[in-house]
Amino acid sequence: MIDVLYFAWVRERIGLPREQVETSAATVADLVAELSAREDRYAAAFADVRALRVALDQELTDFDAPLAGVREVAFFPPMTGG
Amino acid sequence: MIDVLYFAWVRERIGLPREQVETSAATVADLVAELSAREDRYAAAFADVRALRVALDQELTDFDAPLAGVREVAFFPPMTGG
Amino acid sequence: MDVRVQSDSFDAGDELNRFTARVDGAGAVVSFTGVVRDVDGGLIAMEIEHYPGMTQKAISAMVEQACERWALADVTVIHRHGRLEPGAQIMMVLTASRHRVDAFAAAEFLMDYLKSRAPFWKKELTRAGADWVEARDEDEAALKRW
Amino acid sequence: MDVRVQSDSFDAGDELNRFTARVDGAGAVVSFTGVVRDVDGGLIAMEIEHYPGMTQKAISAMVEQACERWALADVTVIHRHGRLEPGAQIMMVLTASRHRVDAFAAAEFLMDYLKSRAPFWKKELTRAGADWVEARDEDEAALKRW
Repeated sequence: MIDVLYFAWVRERIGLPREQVETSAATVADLVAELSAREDRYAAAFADVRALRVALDQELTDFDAPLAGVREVAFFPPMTGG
Repeated sequence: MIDVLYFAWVRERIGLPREQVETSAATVADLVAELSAREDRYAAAFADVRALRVALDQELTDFDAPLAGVREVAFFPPMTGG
Repeated sequence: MDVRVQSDSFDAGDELNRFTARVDGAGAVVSFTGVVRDVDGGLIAMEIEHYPGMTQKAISAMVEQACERWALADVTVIHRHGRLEPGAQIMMVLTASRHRVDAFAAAEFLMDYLKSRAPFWKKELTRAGADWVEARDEDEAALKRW
Repeated sequence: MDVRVQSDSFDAGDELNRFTARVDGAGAVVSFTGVVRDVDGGLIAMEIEHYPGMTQKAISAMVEQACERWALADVTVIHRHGRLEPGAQIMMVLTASRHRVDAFAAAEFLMDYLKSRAPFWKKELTRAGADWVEARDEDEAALKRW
């Protein structure tokens, strides 16, 4: 089980801020493919992963990063702080 | 008659903050030569003009600037504001 | 180092004075304050979402990087989240150093990183609706200079 | 534009708050505060001499240059003269802009020019005596980047 978090318009498009996911995905990209296959709202949110960022256990990383040992995955658009 | 002002160590070396000078010097350099010829304290203050700055009527300029029409000449070391 | 992520407002002047008193003798203190601005007219409020578990850690890591690169006496970063109206202060960065060049460079570095690498997202609420602020290419490009 | 040359102390926090309130909506406010620092230990006081007729004019000309180069909503420069003890605030520059890059650039530009082109001279008083602070080559060199 892995915690999956969504922020900003990713959260709005998917319709929830976080969920627990049972997955054997090896990488972030594999997890994205699994989620996208679930329902249209996921497919819409992940349609263009170049417009997204991902953090594993609260550290920014890439979509080809492995998920082994990871407890928390977060998906969000590019940040707009400051 | 021209007002001549001295600041910082130039003022201390010459021993006064300002004086009126009767001069027909054509340029700042000519005025420096006239003053240096007066007394040792002037010669000491003006020994190395590369270590000095000059302003005519409160605008920074060079030692070869003409004095025609100028009312106030100021000599001082490089500034150390901020 | 002092990193605060909060919904409460803060008093930028008080922060500057307390910071300056604390780094007594540092010589150079630089502050940056970001204010909600109503660029096109009609902004009702800005809503800032963040990633609670990550925000403090991400900002602290940026501050540590800055402290490795420049000779800093101290750094404070304050960043608000939640609903902010036009004129409200969003965030503040304070840097102190013996040298003005270091204090300026560190403040600019931190601002560039906060813009594009701290997990905050801004949404603008206008009478026409609500829109997520899009990241600007020039903000991403600004990171390349460091 | 607000340029003040004074012997009185000022409250940097108050100045920052009043400036930010005045430029409401500018988005980015940068401040630089210079503090008397006792680098080697033993500094009793700093004495700052200036050229009264020229100082205000010279600083105003620098601020005008900055306003031509960058999109600034407002600028304030405060510079003290006279006797200042360690920890005292010597000067402050405040810039406001819609863009953080402009606010930072203008503040750094003004600091570089104030250091080497505004008619102030610092003298350090220590138990060992009094010495004029010498201009640093790197301060002169800093002007070349503008």
